[in-house]
Amino acid sequence: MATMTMAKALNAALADAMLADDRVLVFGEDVGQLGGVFRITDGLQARFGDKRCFDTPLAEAGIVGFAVGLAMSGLRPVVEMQFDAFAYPAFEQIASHVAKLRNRTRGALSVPIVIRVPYAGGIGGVEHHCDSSEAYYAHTPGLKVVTPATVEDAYSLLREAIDDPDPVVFMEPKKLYFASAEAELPARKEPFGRAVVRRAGTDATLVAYGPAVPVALAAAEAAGEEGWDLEVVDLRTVVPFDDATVAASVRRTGRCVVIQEAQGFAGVGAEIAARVQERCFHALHAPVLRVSGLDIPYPAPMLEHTHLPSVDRVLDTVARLQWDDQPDARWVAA
Amino acid sequence: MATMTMAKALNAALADAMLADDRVLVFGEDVGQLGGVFRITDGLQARFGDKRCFDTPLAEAGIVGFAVGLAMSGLRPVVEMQFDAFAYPAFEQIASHVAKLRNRTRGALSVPIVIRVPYAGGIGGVEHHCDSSEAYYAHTPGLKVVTPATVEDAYSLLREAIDDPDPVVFMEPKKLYFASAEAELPARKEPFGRAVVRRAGTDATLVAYGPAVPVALAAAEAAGEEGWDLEVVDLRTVVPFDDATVAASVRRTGRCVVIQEAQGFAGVGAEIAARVQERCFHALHAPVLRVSGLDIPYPAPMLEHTHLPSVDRVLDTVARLQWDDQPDARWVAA
Amino acid sequence: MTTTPQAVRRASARKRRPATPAAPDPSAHLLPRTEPVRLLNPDGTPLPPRDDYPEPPVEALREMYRRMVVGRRFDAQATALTKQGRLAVYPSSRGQEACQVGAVLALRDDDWVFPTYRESVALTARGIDPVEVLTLLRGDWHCGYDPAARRTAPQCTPLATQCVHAAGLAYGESYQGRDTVALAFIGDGATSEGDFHEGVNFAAVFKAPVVYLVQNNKYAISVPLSRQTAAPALAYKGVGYGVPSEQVDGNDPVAVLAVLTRAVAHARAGHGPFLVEAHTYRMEPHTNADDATRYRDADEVEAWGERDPVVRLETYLRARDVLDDAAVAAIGEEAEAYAAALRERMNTQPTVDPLSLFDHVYAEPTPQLAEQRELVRAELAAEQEGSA
Amino acid sequence: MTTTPQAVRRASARKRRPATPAAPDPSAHLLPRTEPVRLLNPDGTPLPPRDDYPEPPVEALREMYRRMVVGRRFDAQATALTKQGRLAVYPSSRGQEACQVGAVLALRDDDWVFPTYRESVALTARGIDPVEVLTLLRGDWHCGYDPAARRTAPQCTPLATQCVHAAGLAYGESYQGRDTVALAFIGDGATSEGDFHEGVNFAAVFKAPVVYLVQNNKYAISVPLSRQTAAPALAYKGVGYGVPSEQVDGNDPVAVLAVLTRAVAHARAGHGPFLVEAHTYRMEPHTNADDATRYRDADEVEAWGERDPVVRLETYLRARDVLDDAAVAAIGEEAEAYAAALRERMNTQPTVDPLSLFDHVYAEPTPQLAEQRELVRAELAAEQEGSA
Ligand SMILES: Cc1ncc(C[n+]2csc(CCOP(=O)(O)OP(=O)(O)O)c2C)c(N)n1
Ligand SMILES: Cc1ncc(C[n+]2csc(CCOP(=O)(O)OP(=O)(O)O)c2C)c(N)n1
Ligand SMILES: [Mg+2]
Ligand SMILES: [Mg+2]
Repeated sequence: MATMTMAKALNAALADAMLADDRVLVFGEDVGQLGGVFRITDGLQARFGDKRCFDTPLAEAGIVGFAVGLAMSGLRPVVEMQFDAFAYPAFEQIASHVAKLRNRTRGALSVPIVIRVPYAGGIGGVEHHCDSSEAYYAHTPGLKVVTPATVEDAYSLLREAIDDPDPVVFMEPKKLYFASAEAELPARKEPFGRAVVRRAGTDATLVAYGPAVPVALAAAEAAGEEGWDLEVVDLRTVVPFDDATVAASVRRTGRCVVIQEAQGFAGVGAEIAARVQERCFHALHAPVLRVSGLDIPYPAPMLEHTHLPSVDRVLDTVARLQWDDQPDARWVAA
Repeated sequence: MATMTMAKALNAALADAMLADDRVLVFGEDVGQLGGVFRITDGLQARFGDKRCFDTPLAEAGIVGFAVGLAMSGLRPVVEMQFDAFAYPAFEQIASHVAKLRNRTRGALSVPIVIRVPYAGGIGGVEHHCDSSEAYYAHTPGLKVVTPATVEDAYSLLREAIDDPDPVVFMEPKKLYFASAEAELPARKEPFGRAVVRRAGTDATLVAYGPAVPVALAAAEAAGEEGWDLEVVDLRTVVPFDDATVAASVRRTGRCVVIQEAQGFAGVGAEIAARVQERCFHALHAPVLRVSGLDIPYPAPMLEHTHLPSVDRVLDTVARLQWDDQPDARWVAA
Repeated sequence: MTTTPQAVRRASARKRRPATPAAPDPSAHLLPRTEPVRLLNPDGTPLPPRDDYPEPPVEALREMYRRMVVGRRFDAQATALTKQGRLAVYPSSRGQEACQVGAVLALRDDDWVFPTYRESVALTARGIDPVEVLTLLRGDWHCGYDPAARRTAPQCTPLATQCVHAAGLAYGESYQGRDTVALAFIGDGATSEGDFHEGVNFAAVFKAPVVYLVQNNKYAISVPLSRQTAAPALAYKGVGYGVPSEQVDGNDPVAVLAVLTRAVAHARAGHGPFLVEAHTYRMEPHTNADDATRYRDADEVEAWGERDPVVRLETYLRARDVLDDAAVAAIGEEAEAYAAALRERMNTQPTVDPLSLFDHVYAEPTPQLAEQRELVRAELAAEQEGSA
Repeated sequence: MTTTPQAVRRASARKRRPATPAAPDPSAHLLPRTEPVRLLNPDGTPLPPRDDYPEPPVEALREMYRRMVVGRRFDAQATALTKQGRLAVYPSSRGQEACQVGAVLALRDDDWVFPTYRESVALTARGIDPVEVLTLLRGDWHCGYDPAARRTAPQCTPLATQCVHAAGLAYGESYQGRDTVALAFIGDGATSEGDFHEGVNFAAVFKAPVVYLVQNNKYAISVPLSRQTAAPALAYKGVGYGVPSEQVDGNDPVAVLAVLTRAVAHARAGHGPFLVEAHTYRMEPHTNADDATRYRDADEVEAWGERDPVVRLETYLRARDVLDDAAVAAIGEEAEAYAAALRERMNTQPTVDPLSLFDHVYAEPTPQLAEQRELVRAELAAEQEGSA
């Protein structure tokens, strides 16, 4: 056991994957000599040479499309998009090719690419550096969408992603990069599609993923003081989605709040709420509620705390879970 | 009153908007002399000259970015993306500029652009020509997302979109282009943000938009034979969303099925289900269910009917609305 | 009139200060010739031979002729099949056979081809089963052939995206020690897309062995080249990437094969990508669904008909005594037989299992897909019961 | 070695068949000179005058010097503010002042500028309030100035996207009968993006009056130009769009102003876009958060320091007796006062109303936003109660 940051765990996962499989190539913008703006690829070029880890021209569609071609030649590209919003130029390559190639060719071609996307906010980043873009990918069939919330999971899920036969959009919560925790590597945890109960509780279930998981855990701690015993489920993989774990938890607790950092409208949290109310209807004492980012462009650093799901906002929402069996006043009036 | 197609109504809306306001420019790929591959811009170049309606180089980010610049110079660009999936190259321009410019500049710049997107399937189109991409836009704050389901609405909503001070992604259901109906133009109907009850009913509410509306109406007709009296709500505008009309209907009927053609996961239907169960929890006799496209890349023409929400699939879903007050067997076992 | 920098430059070119001796032009080796390479006159008579582009061996030209004739017959058959409702849509190659067959003959079988939707004749010339070529357009699946086995990417509809794939594939092959070349087809219109820029640039920076073949057929659906670019010619785009380029008369089969052969050799030798602009013409509408009379004159089409690449090659090969009536007739019969077999096989509606929709979204279906599969299975079972 | 087409071409250039008389090269007027235009030596001594790029009026150069000095002092102040935690991030202009100020001086006030995040000195030189220039980087809002009033687009972070906006704006202005020119800044790295390609191409096809100014400062964060392109120089990209281009020594203020003045005149005269590549160097790390020692040598930085544009211009203007000690001191004092005022104003944390988050998403908030606004309002009220 050693204390390490998520950044270090991701770096170790890349190095171990490159060691384990010659076909793994790591490339993108500034990932070579610089080691990436977040240093996730630090030292890989020095260790594996500049054919295994290299910088490309500054063009994201180019990076992803190049990865498609490399995958067709039998290699296993792991690419870095420098920030969330800077993956948008690659959207066509991702949606029309990466996601579809296996399907289009009845499995004759597969493109086991990992697209790493540092995402979400909480680091005081200026505009275009803090988008939560997971829903765009999760809504695109053919992609797997994964996001770690713990140091060990960062390692485990990234190794899993690189080994996976399908393309994976690997979303890295920037604000957790330099949070550290005890971890023993190489840690291989639950496989894709398995959610984990991070905290057991009986009164309500908080469902979260990525950067929202620590918020959920903090809220659960704080809720204890208010007399609520909350369970926290960390999805880990958004696609595939672990209906079984989520539904089992909500059936136990009878109440559910979904937490995501992204703007709410038509996001992943909407999907979770829709699934949970369908599967757990008779167990629910209250509607499934959501806490999400506001439906606004990501704000400037000085206002981001207003945008981000906070412990208080989660607690306020838990308080609206009709503990007194009264309908929510907000909608009765309407 | 005359019988006309939705294509003709859209064409008339463009012509009337160009007539009403000199600043309106119509451009895109093949919209000039050809009149667009669906002929929506037919005759506009001949009538208004090739400075008002013109072809551009073949580059969608270019088209949208050019529109941004034109809007900054005080004009009102209406651009055509030739097909849904061919708007993806413009995704960065749309998400990072079109959607955000007003916000970024505290209202100093506005970009009242209309981006017309022929979308969805049902016309036997080959791959990349049938995507339902509305959720990508609806999830992006700053954009309005509109989709007509009737001939008169096509005219009305498009005029509304061109007059709107905000950017509008105007999604045109391809399969309805050449369906005709009685219409009296210029028809100006309900403004943005107003949903309409297309068929009154008492037993359950079908919520639909765009290409799913005729399916909902047909299903409601068929359901009559099975003894269910279904209400059909046509959203018209996905953003802004008309919570009031939808919730009022579901509170009346106590049951709700949401229908969309797009793949389901994290789509607009998920948002609707999440909102409805939150707002109408105590009125609901059954969970809100969804009928959507499958979570697969849009299939080849010969298989699209399996993918598309059908009247039967809607009826099967209505049947699962726990009319006998029994929990859904599918989830009890789980 | 305001004096422009160029005007000044031209005027002052002679007066340049002797202090700055003219540096050698670093773009000289990258610029295309100002005129397309041509080895045959439009009427099929030969031009004087040239050192830079020696004429390909006559057997290759004879084979080229054969594949072009079969390809054209195939193309006509495919167009006919649209009228019978057997194809959802068909974008014709007619008029562009020299480019499409020339590209295939310039490559080895283990080289890779990155076609667009327009390259049906290139694919049949590559020996891909014509029914598999038409799968996309018939609408039973998105790609009919096995791209890995045929070293041919799926026909690409999102314009210019294949330019980047070709760069990646070619680099990946050379990275793994193989001397594969990739040839990417692209149309004139699609060169305006950002992915063309990014693809050619990646290929150049990584010295990837790619030949980019722009079939400049003068239109992108209805939009003429003049709305697409202000460049002197599309080949001039190469210099901005440090990629050498050439223009060729795309309806001159001999020149096309000569130029592409060199371009492929350049790439295979490790000199990086090469850009070829072939001037040609699409004789048919964009697809059967298009109405080309809306945007071009019959005169123009007719004028291009006189430069027909098949006739041109036939005339030339007859003059060289490589073809005679009998050979032409035999090839014609082969083409007829090819078309007849295709017609026959396309006559039956294929059956596609709806449940196969779930098979290739991921290597293993997700639980969500398994659920949806079950839903569809139950529906199909109910339908069958209903109809039984 | 395999013979490449170019090798053959070079060898056979003389032997070309007399039958094909050499056509005039249609790219001649589009290609940049092979060497960057330079009017001052690195040490500030003048080169012989040239007809094609006459020296700008001396008052303009003096004004240029003034704005460069003030800009540099501003830049140093901004960097200092990052250390005090007053700015979230700052990408320095140091070393690039000639380009940034030259661009502004070549334009009229009613022309439009499309800056990137790097153009702080261009913006202050345009007269935009320095606090408004820093709003984005301080983090109180995304854009501090009114772009419409200042004829200056918001500082653009998504690389190269502004190239297309500039084309649209410029075309829109000329469409409306105004003779506005748009100048778009872009970095060397960003020329690899598809939007650069699409933007320049749109400008060319629509003959939009745009000057594209590539500040080739040799790096895109850590990535050197050699990984970005294989072109002889970035200016060579112009020819592929039919856009004339020029290279200029970007650390030679006199040459920069001369070349940009001509480029702007070209655009304003209706000849369409013009592409300028300015060779310069970023003296500081990419931003304060960057560690440039990871990817470049101190030697390299030092060598570029010797070509400093401010010193160079000062030397030249002193030699021409346009500047003396007193004038230099006065400008230095002006710069100090500018920095002091800025420091002072940046010393207080700005207050931003959280509820303003909802004000400009749409012209009118949607019902959904109104609901969320109410939620936040209630939270803030509760907080205040709690702390009261
Ligand atoms: C990204 C994208 N935008 C638009 C289209 C629609 N489209 C299909 S073919 C075509 C014209 C292409 O012209 P060109 O590149 O010259 O090729 P050609 O069809 O002439 O062979 C267009 C606009 C597309 N397939 N992909
Ligand atoms: C689309 C996009 N991709 C990536 C980035 C991240 N990024 C910001 S600046 C930069 C380097 C830009 O280099 P260059 O164009 O040379 O400009 P310079 O910073 O040197 O002025 C990168 C990669 C971005 N802002 N936008
Ligand atoms: Mg074409
Ligand atoms: Mg740079």
